[in-house]
Amino acid sequence: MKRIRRILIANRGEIAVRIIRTCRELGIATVAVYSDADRGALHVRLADEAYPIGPAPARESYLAGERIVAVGTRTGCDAVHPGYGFLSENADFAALVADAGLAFVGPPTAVQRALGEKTSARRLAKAAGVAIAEGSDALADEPAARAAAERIGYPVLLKPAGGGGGKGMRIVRGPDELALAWRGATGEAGSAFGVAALFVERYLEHARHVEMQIFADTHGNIVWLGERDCSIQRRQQKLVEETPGPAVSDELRARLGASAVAIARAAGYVNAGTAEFLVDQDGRAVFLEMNTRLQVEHPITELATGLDLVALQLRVAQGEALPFTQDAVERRGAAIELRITAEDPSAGFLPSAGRVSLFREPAGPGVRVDHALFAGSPVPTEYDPLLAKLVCWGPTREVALARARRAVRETIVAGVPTSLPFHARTLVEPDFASGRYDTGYVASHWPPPAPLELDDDAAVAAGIVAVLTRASRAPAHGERNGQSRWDTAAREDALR
Amino acid sequence: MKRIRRILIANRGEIAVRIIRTCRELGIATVAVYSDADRGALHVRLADEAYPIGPAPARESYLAGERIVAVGTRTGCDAVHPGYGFLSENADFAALVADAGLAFVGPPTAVQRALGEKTSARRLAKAAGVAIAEGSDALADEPAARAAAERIGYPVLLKPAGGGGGKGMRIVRGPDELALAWRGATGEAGSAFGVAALFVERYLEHARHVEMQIFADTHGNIVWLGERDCSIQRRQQKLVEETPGPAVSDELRARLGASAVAIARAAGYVNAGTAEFLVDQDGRAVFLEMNTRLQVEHPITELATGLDLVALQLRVAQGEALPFTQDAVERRGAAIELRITAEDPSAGFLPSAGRVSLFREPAGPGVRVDHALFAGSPVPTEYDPLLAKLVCWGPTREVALARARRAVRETIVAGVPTSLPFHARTLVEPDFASGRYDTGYVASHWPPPAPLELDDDAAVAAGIVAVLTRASRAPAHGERNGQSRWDTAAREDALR
Amino acid sequence: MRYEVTLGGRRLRVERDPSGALTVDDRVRAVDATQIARDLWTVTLDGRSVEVAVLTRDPLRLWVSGDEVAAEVANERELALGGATRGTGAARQEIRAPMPGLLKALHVREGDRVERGASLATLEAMKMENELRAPDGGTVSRIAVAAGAKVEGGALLLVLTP
Amino acid sequence: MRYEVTLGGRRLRVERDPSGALTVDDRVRAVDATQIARDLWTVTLDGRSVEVAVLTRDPLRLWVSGDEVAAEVANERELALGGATRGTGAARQEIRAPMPGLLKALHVREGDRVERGASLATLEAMKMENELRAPDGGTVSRIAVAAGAKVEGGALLLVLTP
Repeated sequence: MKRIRRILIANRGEIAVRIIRTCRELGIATVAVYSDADRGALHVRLADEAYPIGPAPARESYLAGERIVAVGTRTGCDAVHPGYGFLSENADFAALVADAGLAFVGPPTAVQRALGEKTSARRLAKAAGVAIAEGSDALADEPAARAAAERIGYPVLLKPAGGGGGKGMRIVRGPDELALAWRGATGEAGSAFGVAALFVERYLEHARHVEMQIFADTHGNIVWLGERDCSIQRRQQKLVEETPGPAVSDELRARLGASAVAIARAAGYVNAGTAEFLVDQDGRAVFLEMNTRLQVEHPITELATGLDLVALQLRVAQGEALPFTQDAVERRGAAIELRITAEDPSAGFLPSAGRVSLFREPAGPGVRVDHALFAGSPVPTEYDPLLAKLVCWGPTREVALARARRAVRETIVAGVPTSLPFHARTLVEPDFASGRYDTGYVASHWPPPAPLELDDDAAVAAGIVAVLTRASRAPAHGERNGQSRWDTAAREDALR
Repeated sequence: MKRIRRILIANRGEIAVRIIRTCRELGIATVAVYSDADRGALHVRLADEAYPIGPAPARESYLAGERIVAVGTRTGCDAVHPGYGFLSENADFAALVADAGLAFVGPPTAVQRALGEKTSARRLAKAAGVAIAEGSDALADEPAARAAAERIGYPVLLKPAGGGGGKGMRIVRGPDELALAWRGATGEAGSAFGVAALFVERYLEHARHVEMQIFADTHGNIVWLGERDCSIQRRQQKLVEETPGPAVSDELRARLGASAVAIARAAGYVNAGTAEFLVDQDGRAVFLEMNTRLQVEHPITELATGLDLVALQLRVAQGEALPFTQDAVERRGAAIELRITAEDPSAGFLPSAGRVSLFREPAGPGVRVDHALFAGSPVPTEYDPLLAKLVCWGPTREVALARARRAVRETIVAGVPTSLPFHARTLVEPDFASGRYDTGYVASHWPPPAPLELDDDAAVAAGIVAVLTRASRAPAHGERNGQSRWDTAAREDALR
Repeated sequence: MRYEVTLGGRRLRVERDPSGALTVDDRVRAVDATQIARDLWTVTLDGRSVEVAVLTRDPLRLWVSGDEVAAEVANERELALGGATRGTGAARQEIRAPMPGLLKALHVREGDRVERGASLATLEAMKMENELRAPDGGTVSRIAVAAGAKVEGGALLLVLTP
Repeated sequence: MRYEVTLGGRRLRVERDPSGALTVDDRVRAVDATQIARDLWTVTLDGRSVEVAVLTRDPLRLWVSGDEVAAEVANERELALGGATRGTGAARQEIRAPMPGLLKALHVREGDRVERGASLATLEAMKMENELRAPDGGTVSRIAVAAGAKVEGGALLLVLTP
């Protein structure tokens, strides 16, 4: 393959910014695309060039594969990086890119098809000798689902066979819940992935979600880079990820690594991939699915290994061999990622939209923030609610957590409710702090039993700002003592 | 010694913020102090408590040792961290702290005195078997300086025997320059350190400034953590530091490490210290001085070793033994620090003052920014012009530099001229990029011979913003196309 | 002017006399409030500095000590009226759409009695189905929008009365 | 309205007709300028997006493509007058104190001829002695402040004429 000199980034938000950064370091020119909602977005401004592709709805912009490829062709790009989400696991898009003569930064189309459909991925893993969760093939209708659920035994998980990212999944605890779940999941799967097919899988109540990062080149080399425990989820959406997994022994890590490599080898895999497993309390692991793209939580693996996974993706995409062998992969310390999303943890993680009025980034030793935020940045309703990823490294898990606690305390995102209060409380919650958690953690620990305790001075300060904020007058920068605010507030209150 | 539970931070700016961060991670409560110029400063807001200590001039606030110790005593602190600059190398202050029953985070008073006066430090190093630059003892008057300079041979460096940080130094190239230099240096040394004593030292034209970080505990353990090349300086003020030093072999590194440890052992050193050396083109090293405090550029050592030097300082200050031996110190990859100062490189690095109107932080893989900036933060004239430190790590020097280039490109500091344009140009300058530089680099390479080349679109975009900025109307957030700006500009121009 | 501020489960009486002197819970406090940026304040209390950010205005949520707290403010008049407008507990609750979306389903009818936390409606937005729950127990006194309707952010969906 | 913009060593003619159409160096450009924050703009040129920040206003310095460039703008009237007010090169140069400080020494006298880069005065500020240098060659036509004086930021120190 030829050297990549100019690349189109078919994504938005923090991941587009993340990819631009590595491309700039490698001397690769970047072409961004943007919807009407993203005209002033950070990825647009940081790219070397940026072109509009359509209105805000994703279907008319970031999911409009032909338009995106047309920009790539017109601007002389030689490759396309899909990021995660959107078209990243869409084999038809990858084929479109390849047909236009551009390199797709990801696995070959055939591999995407084989692993993207989950029942096919399960068959492939089983043939490679990897244990899979008991489950069905794709199901024709609700009665078929009912039969499969009876065979496996409740609770089961009803899952879309296409797509990923936890969207459209339903836990079904008994026969009476099946009909509602079937309707809901079919609808969501159809609208999110355009493929409504579902299957069922045994649901493990007290399991951990542990995934293994692998990398394969076009020369037959495959390595694994370490696991990530992603059990802190709500609605199958990850909120926190960490490496090493608190419950992963060296033996289990090696086993997961070998399983992931076996699946990749069987599939003829190329580029970055992540094998997801469920691990039960006894350390038994079953394969769930393969994500054939860069993962949201890839930075914790970067901090632990010192590698740049996007740079590796680009090297592999231009035909280079992996520059190291399995033996040379060193993992150092511990890393944790907190997803700062536009969701309100005090209202069942309801997504929020609006405009970020203030963003104070944490910084200092061991802290990395991947984001596309700025004061004034809109939070559109059309896209994923992920705003920023706060990633902390430390020589031990204790230090990484201590850094995460102080970094969360430094961070301010105002304008929309965010997941930050969840992180502030979870980081000090004893079960989480000691690493005792599974995928049921959020359901059993959130909301926390006791409200936040403010010390006296903090309460008084907050009370004063509450009163000053009540005044509707536009705020004056640098104003001291809020003198005019008090007067405005008093005047307004007198008029009510 | 007893455990530190509450600490007073006798400093401001990025280093106060840096220290607060580690204290919070360790569960140590932080008490900040601030002058009237720093009421809204970041270190004030991030600390657990913050108290005013006086007016803006440092002599009445950050140098007012008794007031600072009084706050520490009143608020129940058990230790004082002095940061760098201000009172950090003032033995009288350290004595004051000790007399008040608080732990001073730094070496004992006696060690500070022995090493703080530079001619005494030179004698100590020589006695420990470490080569020193040819030079004099403290000089009584200008004729004495003239005699010493004649003996050593021009050029010589006229240096204050007290103080540090490169302030008050003068290069004297011949007898006719001595009188002016003597007067200037005496004045600056007197006003900066309160001690006017000077001495002369042979000036090496093509040498590198290489320093070695050491750490000593109260149990007799001393380790070295690696070198930093700080040759990119103007007026003896560092602008860029990196580790490993591009010209430092493993053999030289071990030699500098052993020399620094020998001096520390001879001095009975405790806590963090930095031995500064000049290294000539043949790899011969002479000891210059010992900085008995945390160094501005300590983060590059942190990125390379994975250690938190402030945490180590606090452990040592509460009597703990160093938690590792020399053999366990691992250095990984390369790190570079760029000092973003309020100085105008297009006007001979003239200091600037004002208010920061916009600060966009770089982020992403391998980037750490230590700063105390925010949109609206004042840049007072009273203090050091350091605004922020951009620190980049990579597995190799090439990657670290590539990250530094892209991070500088992402960074915006508006409102005051800064050193950023110097960094943008220097990072791509061939001699710097290939590591061929010495302390004469800035003088011989800045300003760059060719002006910045803008591509056509960049020039047009800048031209349009230049015209829109001409309009005096206050800017409207989110305004599209600057429509009303054009109209205002046209109206104002028509009236002129 | 006198205010009562509810912060999470805590109440403060804040009073400011015409001279500018400030009393909190009957104690005079030396207060210095400086606005750092649009939604960021630093408040100095008897020499100690506390940072407070305004996260959202309606409902009012503040950031202090690294965490979030909901706040309600009532002035003298409102207090005299029993705190009806900026209710302190047992007030009428308007359930509004937190963001634009499609109201997929209504799970209650007018007159229904609901417990705190009960699911009232399903709003589809950001490609997800979101359950809107009752912030407190009450009776559904009004339903303002039919299921299947597209709604704007902030649109009134239904009203609960105690 | 017609403007001439000098950017580093480069000149651009920017023209905007009453309809809003924009011509740069006689070429019509499709321009979309959006203000992101107080000193930050994004300009889209024929679909390509370029970010520009205003670093300082007087003198005008812009940030573009990750580096700094000095800019000068002259309007029609100024151009007709030979660009005297926002001078394009050979104009009168006022040397002002860039910040408050103590004028330690003056190294020139009225009538002295100086080269570009010559040291004119020493200003002590921020605990450092700072050399003020001639931005261009010229003759010292006026000295406004005596050595030893305390000066405010922006105070006129001396004037150079070509």
